[in-house]
Amino acid sequence: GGFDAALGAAWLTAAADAVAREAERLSMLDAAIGDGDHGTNLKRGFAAVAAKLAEGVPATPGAVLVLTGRQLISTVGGASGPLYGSLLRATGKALGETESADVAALAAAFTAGVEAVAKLGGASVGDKTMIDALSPAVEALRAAAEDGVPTAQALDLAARAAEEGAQETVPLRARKGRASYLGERSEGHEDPGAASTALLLRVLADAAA
Amino acid sequence: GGFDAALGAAWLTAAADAVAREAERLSMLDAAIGDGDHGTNLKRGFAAVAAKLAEGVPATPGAVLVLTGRQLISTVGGASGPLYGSLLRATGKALGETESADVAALAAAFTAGVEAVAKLGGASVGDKTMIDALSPAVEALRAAAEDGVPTAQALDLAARAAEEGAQETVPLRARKGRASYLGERSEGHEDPGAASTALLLRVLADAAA
Amino acid sequence: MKMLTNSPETVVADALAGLAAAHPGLRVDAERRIVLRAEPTRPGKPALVSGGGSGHEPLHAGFVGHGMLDAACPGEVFTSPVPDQMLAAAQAVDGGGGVLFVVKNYTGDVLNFQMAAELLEDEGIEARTVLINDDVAVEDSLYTAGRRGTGATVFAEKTAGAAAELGADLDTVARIAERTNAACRSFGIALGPCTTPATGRPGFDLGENEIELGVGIHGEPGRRRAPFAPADELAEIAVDAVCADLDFGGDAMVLLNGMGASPLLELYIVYAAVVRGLGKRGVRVVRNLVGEYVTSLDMPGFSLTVCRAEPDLVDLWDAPVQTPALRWGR
Amino acid sequence: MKMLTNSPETVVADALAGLAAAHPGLRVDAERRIVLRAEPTRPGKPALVSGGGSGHEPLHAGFVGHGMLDAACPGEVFTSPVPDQMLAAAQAVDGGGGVLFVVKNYTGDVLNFQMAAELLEDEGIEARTVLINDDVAVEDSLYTAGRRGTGATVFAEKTAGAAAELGADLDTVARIAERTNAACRSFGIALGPCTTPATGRPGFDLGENEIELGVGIHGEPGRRRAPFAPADELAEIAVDAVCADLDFGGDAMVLLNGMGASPLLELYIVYAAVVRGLGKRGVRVVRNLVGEYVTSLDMPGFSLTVCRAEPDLVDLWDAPVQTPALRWGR
Ligand SMILES: Nc1ncnc2c1ncn2[C@@H]1O[C@H](COP(=O)(O)OP(=O)(O)O)[C@@H](O)[C@H]1O
Ligand SMILES: Nc1ncnc2c1ncn2[C@@H]1O[C@H](COP(=O)(O)OP(=O)(O)O)[C@@H](O)[C@H]1O
Ligand SMILES: [Mg+2]
Ligand SMILES: [Mg+2]
Ligand SMILES: [Mg+2]
Ligand SMILES: [Mg+2]
Repeated sequence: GGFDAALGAAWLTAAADAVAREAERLSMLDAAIGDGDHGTNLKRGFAAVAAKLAEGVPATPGAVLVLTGRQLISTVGGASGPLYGSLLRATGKALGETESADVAALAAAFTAGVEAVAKLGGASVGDKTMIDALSPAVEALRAAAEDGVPTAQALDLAARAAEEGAQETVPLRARKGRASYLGERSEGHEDPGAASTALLLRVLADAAA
Repeated sequence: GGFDAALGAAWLTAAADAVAREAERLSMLDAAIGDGDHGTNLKRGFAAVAAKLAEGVPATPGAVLVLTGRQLISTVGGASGPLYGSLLRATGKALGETESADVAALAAAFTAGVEAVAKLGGASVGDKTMIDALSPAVEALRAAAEDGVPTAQALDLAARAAEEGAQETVPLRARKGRASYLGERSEGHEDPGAASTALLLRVLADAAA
Repeated sequence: MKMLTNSPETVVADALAGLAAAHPGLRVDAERRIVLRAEPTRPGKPALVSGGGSGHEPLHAGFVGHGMLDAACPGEVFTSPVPDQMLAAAQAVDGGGGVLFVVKNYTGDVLNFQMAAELLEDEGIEARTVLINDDVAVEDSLYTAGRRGTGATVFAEKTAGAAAELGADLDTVARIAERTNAACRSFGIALGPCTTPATGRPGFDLGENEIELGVGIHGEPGRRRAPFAPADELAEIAVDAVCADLDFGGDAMVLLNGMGASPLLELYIVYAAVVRGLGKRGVRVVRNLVGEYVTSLDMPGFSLTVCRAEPDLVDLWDAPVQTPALRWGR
Repeated sequence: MKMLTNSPETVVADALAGLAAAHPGLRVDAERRIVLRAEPTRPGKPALVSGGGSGHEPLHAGFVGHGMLDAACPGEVFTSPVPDQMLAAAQAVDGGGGVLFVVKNYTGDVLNFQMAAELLEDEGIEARTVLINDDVAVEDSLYTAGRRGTGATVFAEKTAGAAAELGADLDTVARIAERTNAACRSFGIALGPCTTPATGRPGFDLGENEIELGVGIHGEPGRRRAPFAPADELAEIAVDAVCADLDFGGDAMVLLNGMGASPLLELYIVYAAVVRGLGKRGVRVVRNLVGEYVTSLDMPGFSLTVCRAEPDLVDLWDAPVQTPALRWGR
């Protein structure tokens, strides 16, 4: 099957659980080079998303993501709220009215989402942000689409790329967000936003498996 | 020899050193059941006394003690400032114009001093205050006077009595001063004022030895 | 312990230099260690003088100014000032209307102010003393030094100061201070100790899960320990303690005071619960202060002071005041 | 860590309840998480709206009132508020004169306010944004998110708020805020970390003898560590940092800000050294605040903000203000 509203809802509901479970780890990553709230922020936001989806799931995957993005913007705050919110809203908008997106459609929409994040936050790959996980993930998805890989496997490849990208933020020096204030002292720590991106994409791959 | 101005000055100068040396111990005793400043208070006061005496020693032991008492009142603050100040001022006044006090005269004057402390602070023996060291000391001095014991030995007996009195404050429950707020939690600690009384009298005995 | 100090010996002198630089409305006599209003006492106005150990800022120097104190005598940290300071302050601010000493009931403060009052009498200046003793954590019995003075000091200095400003004579001003003190009850809770510059060590040890109930403002241990609890429960303990001791009737003025290290954010949380707790007991809060007014250096925790809102006391509370720490109506 | 809280999730809501109870001059909309003046905006007056993470009290809600902000949006602890709050606040206080967003330069605040400004435009309400970025500890370069906003916020909210009260239009008010920000430089030093209710753990670890130089106000580590030093030396480091970055000319206004747990007694000690340090550099302090204005929960330490005393800014500083945290001239 493709990426449809049910998969979207299953993903985001599972994401709420996963983020709650991993909130402490994400906050601790943030405490090392930021202000220690990343896990709490996402936990609050995804709990609100899950609550909203429990009231009723929109008909299309695009609408699910737009709703989620809006909900994140309205409840997360911090840097990650507008960024993740824009990611999902832009991805959802790009999905249009489709009932079920195949890998190619998903890759195209996700590209639009990541571009929205890059535009809003001004970060490039290597700045030690969520972009360092998002960007390889979207590339993996595009490559999977070209190779004709089925959805579940494609999402696993994307998650894997995000996980590697997150790991690769460890040695980097942050140039965006709060961690950039630390200069060279930001080196040696995983970026919390990249880590949460990897987590969210892993949950998506699991939901699709 | 009796208690003359030179002995008085020698005592109080040595007391400044001893109090400075023992300030931390006295403050730690005070931290346990009070506010942790007794050593600092006395250190400041006796340093001022020593400085004053370095400028010039009055002719009589009475004048030495009155000067010391005034200096303590002007520099110590807290409960112990007025109490030790009154002790020394009243003792000094009771010594009158004598050039050198024998044990009997000293015992009589010291009695007046301790009465001044009791009147000002309203404490009785057993209230866990400096009175618990002062009172046995003055009794020992009176007994020594009756027994015709020479000055140095009499002062040693007084110091010993004060030391015992201070030790005996350990199990007591405080009824005066800051330690009284603790109720039964004041039990099991030596009273800092009783401890400093024992110290001061030991220094006097040493000066006379 | 790291502190923003230069040496334990110079803490008070260094801080007085900063106080002088910060507040043009104050005159700081560094030599004699007294803090005065920049403007002289209006002839005939009774002068209010207070003082006590340092480490409780803004108390007392922060309350010197129009509508409150005429002078403050800062002692060493947590140590009563000496009679010389009180005498110098009283002489400096007496405007012929006599002097009221506002004294928190601690043995050291009481004895030193008593000596100062005696010396002042010799100078022919009329002096009254009012003792502040609002802390219900201490039994007022033969077995203690009596109840400690804490948050009621702010109320008494404010109402009596206003009365003096409005033309009341010394006896009347003293009576206002006494009535205010009698209308106040306080209770403090510490989540941890404070550390004096002199010792550099915490005044007491508390377990990870322990708090001190009925703590004093000098880092002295409280009357008993209790397990740590949420803010609402701690507020309820404090409300209960003060209300068990005095019937505040319908209306009250409240000071929810931070001890030094508790964030204002947290004080507001406690304050919300205090208002609810008082409300349950039929007490309506008509005036309030939430913030740090009677601190204990860097102690985390709070104290609650409730003052029965007798109408004339509320009017005096509302009267203009212009000091570093309280400012309104002018 | 023991805190005066009920649960991490309810910290802001519980504190807003206390804020509402404490300040009759404020209107707290708990539902929408905004704090407004009790009185509506005078028609035509540009409205000032600020906001940011909680944990910095009295910033921002403590600066809502006559002569300063019209509304504040408190976020979760150390977390930017969301656009919904900013939009609701702006709509509530717009009096037809447009809205000025005063935004501290942190990615989260910037992005959320940016979204709010876009939404506000859709509503047909004119909005300007002024970015506060006074913290010299951060290089303003391509390699950072730019300089952080800290103590200059108080100066900008005060001067721009006064200008708005005096009848200036939105562009003028925005320009005043920008000029004030440009005239300010800040530097912070922490003696220890702070602890957020959510994590319950200190934001960073410091050795017994270490301090953080150039610390931020969110418990984030500073730019570098240094050995602990006496207050006079720490003051000199801060004075040096701000003066190296901007020539303040002759006169300056100074905020010596406590981060949360440093006693006021200690802040005065630092302030005395700051005045001396500025004096050595030919800078005379003509206005000052010493106390807790932009805190970081329970962090021990201080930040120094120096603002060049351009004559019209000083006049605006002196203009009447009546808020929970600043009150004079009225
Ligand atoms: N300009 C940016 N572009 C992309 N991602 C960013 C940017 N700034 C911050 N981030 C991401 O946001 C994460 C921090 O999110 P969070 O802790 O929730 O917000 P805040 O920094 O406001 O506390 C960072 O780890 C980083 O991945
Ligand atoms: N009413 C009193 N009568 C006699 N001695 C007292 C009284 N109150 C306190 N003291 C003595 O003073 C000592 C404390 O002195 P100090 O710590 O210098 O003053 P403070 O209690 O004001 O901090 C106590 O240990 C006790 O011996
Ligand atoms: Mg964060
Ligand atoms: Mg003591
Ligand atoms: Mg003391
Ligand atoms: Mg944050």
